[in-house]
Amino acid sequence: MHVESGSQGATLPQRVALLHRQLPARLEAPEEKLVMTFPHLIVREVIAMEILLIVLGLVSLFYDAPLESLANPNKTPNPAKAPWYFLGLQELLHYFPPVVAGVLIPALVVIALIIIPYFRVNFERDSLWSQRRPARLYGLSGGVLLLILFLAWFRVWAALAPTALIGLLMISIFPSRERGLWGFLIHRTAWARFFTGVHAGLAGLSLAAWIMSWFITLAVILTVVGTLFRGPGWSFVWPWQL
Amino acid sequence: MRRISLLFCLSSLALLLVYAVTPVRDYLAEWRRYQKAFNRFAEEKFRQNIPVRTTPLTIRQVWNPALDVVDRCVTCHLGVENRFLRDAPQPFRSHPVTPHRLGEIGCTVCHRGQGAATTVRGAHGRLKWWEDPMLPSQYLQASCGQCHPGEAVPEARILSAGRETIRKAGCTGCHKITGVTPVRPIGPDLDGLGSKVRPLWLFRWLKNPKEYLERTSMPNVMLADEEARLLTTFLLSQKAPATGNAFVADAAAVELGQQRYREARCISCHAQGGRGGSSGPDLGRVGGKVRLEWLESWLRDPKALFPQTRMPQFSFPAKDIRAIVSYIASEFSDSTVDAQQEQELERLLPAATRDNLAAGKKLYQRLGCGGCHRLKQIEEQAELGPDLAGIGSKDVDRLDFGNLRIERNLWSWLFTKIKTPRVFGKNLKMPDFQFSDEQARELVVALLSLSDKKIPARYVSAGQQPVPLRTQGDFGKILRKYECLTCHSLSGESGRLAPDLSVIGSQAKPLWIAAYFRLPYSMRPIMTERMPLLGMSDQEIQTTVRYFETVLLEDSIAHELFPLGGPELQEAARGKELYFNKYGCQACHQVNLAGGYVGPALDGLGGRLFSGYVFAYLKNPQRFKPAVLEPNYAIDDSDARALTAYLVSLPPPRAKEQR
Amino acid sequence: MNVLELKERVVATPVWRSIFRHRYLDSNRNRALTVFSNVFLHIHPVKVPEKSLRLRHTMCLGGLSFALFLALTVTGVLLMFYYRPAIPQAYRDMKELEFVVTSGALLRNLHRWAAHAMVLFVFLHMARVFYSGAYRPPREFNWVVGVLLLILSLLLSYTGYLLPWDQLAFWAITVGTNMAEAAPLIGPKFKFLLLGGNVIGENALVRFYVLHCVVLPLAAAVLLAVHFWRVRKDGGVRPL
Amino acid sequence: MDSQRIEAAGSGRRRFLWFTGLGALGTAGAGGAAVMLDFVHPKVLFEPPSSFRVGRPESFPVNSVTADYARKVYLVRTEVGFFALSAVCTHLGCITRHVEEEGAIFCPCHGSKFAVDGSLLMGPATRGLRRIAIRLEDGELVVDSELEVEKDAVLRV
Repeated sequence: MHVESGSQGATLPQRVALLHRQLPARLEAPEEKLVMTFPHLIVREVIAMEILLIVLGLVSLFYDAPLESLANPNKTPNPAKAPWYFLGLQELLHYFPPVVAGVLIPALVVIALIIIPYFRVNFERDSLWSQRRPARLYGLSGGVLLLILFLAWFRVWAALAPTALIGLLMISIFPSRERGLWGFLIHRTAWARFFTGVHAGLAGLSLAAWIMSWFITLAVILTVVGTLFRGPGWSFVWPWQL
Repeated sequence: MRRISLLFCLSSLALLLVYAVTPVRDYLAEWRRYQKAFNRFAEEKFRQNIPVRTTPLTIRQVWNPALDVVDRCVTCHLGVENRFLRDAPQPFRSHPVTPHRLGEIGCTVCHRGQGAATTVRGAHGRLKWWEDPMLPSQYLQASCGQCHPGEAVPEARILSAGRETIRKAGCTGCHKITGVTPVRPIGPDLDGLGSKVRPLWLFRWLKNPKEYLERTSMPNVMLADEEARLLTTFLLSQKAPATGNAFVADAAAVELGQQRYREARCISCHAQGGRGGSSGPDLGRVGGKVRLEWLESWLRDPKALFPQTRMPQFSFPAKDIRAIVSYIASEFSDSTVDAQQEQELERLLPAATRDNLAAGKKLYQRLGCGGCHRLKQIEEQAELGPDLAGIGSKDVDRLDFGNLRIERNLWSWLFTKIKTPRVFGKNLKMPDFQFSDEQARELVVALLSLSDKKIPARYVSAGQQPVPLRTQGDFGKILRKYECLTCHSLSGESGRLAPDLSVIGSQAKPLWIAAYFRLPYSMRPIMTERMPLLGMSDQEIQTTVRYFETVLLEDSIAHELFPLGGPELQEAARGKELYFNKYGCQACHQVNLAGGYVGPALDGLGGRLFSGYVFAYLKNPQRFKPAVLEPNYAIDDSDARALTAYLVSLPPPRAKEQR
Repeated sequence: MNVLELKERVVATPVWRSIFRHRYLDSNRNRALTVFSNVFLHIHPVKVPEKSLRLRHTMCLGGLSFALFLALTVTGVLLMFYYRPAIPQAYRDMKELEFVVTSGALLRNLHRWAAHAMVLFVFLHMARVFYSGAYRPPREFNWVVGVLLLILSLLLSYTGYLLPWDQLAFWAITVGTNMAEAAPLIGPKFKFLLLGGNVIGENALVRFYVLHCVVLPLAAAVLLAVHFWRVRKDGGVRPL
Repeated sequence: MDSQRIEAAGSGRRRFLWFTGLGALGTAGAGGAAVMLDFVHPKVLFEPPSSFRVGRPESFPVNSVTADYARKVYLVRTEVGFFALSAVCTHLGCITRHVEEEGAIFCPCHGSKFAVDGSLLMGPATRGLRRIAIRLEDGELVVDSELEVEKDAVLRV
């Protein structure tokens, strides 16, 4: 059940939706310019598919799918690696006991991903520092610090660095009126516009977005380290030594 | 919409282009190029009236599930089975003559490589992820060994030589090697060594055995000076229980000694400065090696000192032994050592204290001396080196190449290991056998043949396993006492120096044999090679001859061809005619000092040999002596009979020069 | 009778009309008919907002993920003609594809690279959906379906990894299944059932084969249908 | 967009682009189909060879029928010589069975009956067993099951 109100101002139409808790939320979109799916959308889809196939075809022409020697259960290659998309996990296995890295963390990730849409709408849509600023500052700084300490305890440097970076970025947005660190950068006139843009972008991010960014950065870095920087005995190597 | 149309058009065209590449590439496949080239080649040959057929453009393969073979080599090597293409350029050349059916066993069983591949690089297997590249031709015979295990393969000379070397060099002392029965111990027992050899010799021997004896099987264990001295002290402490009195050389007996030395034909086995036989060690410098009192007891009874020795026991009287030892002491001295060096060594040798002896023993064990030598105080040790089963298909990744920059493959590794055993790292123990490059290559072939590849039983050659000879009883004792099989062979066993004895009872007459034991002489006109004078007792001679008569027989030959009192004169006369005119035997054989030098003299043949054997021999000389030079004339029965009649009626030599 | 006349006649036959329910794309009516009378196209609405045609709106990631799924299905089915899930035939068949089968190497390459790309694209699609806030009500459930599809993509790729039976495959699966074994309580049993034994052998190969070729693709297809259906029902790609 | 504009869009340069694009796509599709057909066409076969050795002539007694069911062939030696029969029934491809006591060959599937010289004794098969090529090579008999010969061909040894 929803009610659409008339416009209050002459120029800005506004709508107020009254939602019953038990009703599924559903909003009518405003009037938009529509085009025919066929051919406009379809042809774009076809082109996208063609380009995908062209790229895949080219890759397949120049790079052969790997095929090593016949499986030999008596001879473990060094290093023995899982498929690349699991190498972030394998990297974590290097630091944590298998129950943590192999089960707990992936399970938490999946659960976290699944419950994302069930957060309260308003809580997560707000940009991070829009309200209850001091409380959030202490809470978040404490949380980030604890996480960093935890990672440092297990010497998970590959995860610690991006965590610290994201944490720093997140907190650097806090003093937005004085602009703190960013203000200093912004005063350098040549880059002023760029940094203003970045700052504005970051300041608009909600807490959920910050957490997601942290997760994606972490996943990418761990996977890259596991894939490209790990050699015999899971020791650190440079990619060209692999 | 215009941009989109253009984009659509371009991307569709690009798609078509990208996906047209693969069919084109397939059409231009390597193997297709080779087959087209072959067809051009075949047409040209056909114009020259050489029967070479063109091939339809298709992948060809040999498939043998039993051998796990899928070989597409024949897709490009199209002429392998065409004998008219022996000189054709590769890949069309025909395969060299082989007793194997190529269409059945395929190519990779012998050549290795990747049979399933249809590209040159892929098939020849020199790729990162293919572990079984083609064998270089110099090691190819390794593959023969997969189906011909543990036996000499006459057609594979290199392989057989390698296997022989494995046996002879005593590799089995340290390594377990499938198909080679361990010959242990290959070296002499070392108990009583302290009573046998001189310290300086031992020290120098331990440092480098080949310096004293070129042909020795003993490898260079690469000892530092201190280690060698410690081991010398340890080994010298192994004294014989009853050390005889000091031997004093008797200058007056030297001449007698020389005579006995010559009579016993010592030189048949022992060379002297490189000249002479090779069954025993070179005695050229033995004076610098052994103590004379040891030599004396050795000559008295070699088996008492070293039960495995191949030296016969000569029944010399004590006087003769002393004379021989005196002769050896005067004649075979070692000019490369002098008293000063001996004193120098005595000074440096560690004292035989309990600690030093224990350290020496430890060193002895660490070096694995027990692989070849026995020493009572040390228990027999297990193999020191790795088991070599499956070494021929060992994974290259599992080989330690150290810092060496050699080709990363099994054969280069094996070759390098054999040539320079300790080059791949520290703490390696394998001694340096100082093999020549050729020997090393032969060994590599023999080792590569020890592969893991599973060959079905029906493809594995059973070979001819000689029945192990077990001669027991009195004759067995005599056989061992005089080590007859050092020179003679019996049922395919052992020596090749002297005639085979397997059917001697059907060949030679007992009386003559007995006489020959008492006084051996040479059968051939210009050679002095003969059996040594062993000094057998009458009892022993009787036992031996009886054994010959009753056991070593060939049932298909009757002793006598002519009943009662020999052949008729008429027949003998016809035989003489045949001997001189039809067959020209005098070209090689002497009768009454006239004739050739190739074969033995035939005077008195009738006294030596049974006529039945002479007849059978004439019919087919190679039947009894496969390697004999005498041609097989395919003599018919009546001619052979006449020749036999003539030969057995020849009188004994008028004047036989005898030593 | 010229070609045009013939064409007119054919198009007018009842058979033709029973298959193709509309004529050329000459009017919006026929264009609309094209979409909603076509089983493959009718997941689209007849009209879409012009804004949603912009590339940066979606980056095409969802569509490309689906395109990759289709490409994988086609190449996968073709590869099945030459693949036997047995030891060591599985590995031999890889060699056959490379050396003997026409375009075999290309198909295997396409399949392999498309599989990697699909994992990547599905992940990127998820990130895009998150940052454009497209998971918000009323689309919560579709997000959940999407997460399940991400997991299915990972499992599809992972089960396919073992099939060539080479060293890479064998040890990647060894490491992977041992990671799963670490799960408390169910871990060891799960691994045992997945491998059909205690070691990675022929049983495991057949199980991975069946999962890869039948179970997981079917599950993915069903979830994809739900996913698309929800997109249609919950509204397109417009941000709220 | 109304229908006039669509008509306009479908003309000239754009029309050409569309047709070229569709043509290329169609060609790629057709080519792909052809390549796929070639793909499913096996290039090598793992099938037992059609010609194989059966043994030395001496090992077969005169007036004997030797059945080799694994290789689907009967080797018959008469007083005149050798011939080989395919054991595959000419009716629907079952493997026939030689019954020594009755001196005949029976098909278990539909009851066809053949004489040991291959001729048809009873239906439903409409012709006798195929007589296949046999030759002597290095002192051994070699049979080629792909090669049918005349029904009175005999190899004299």
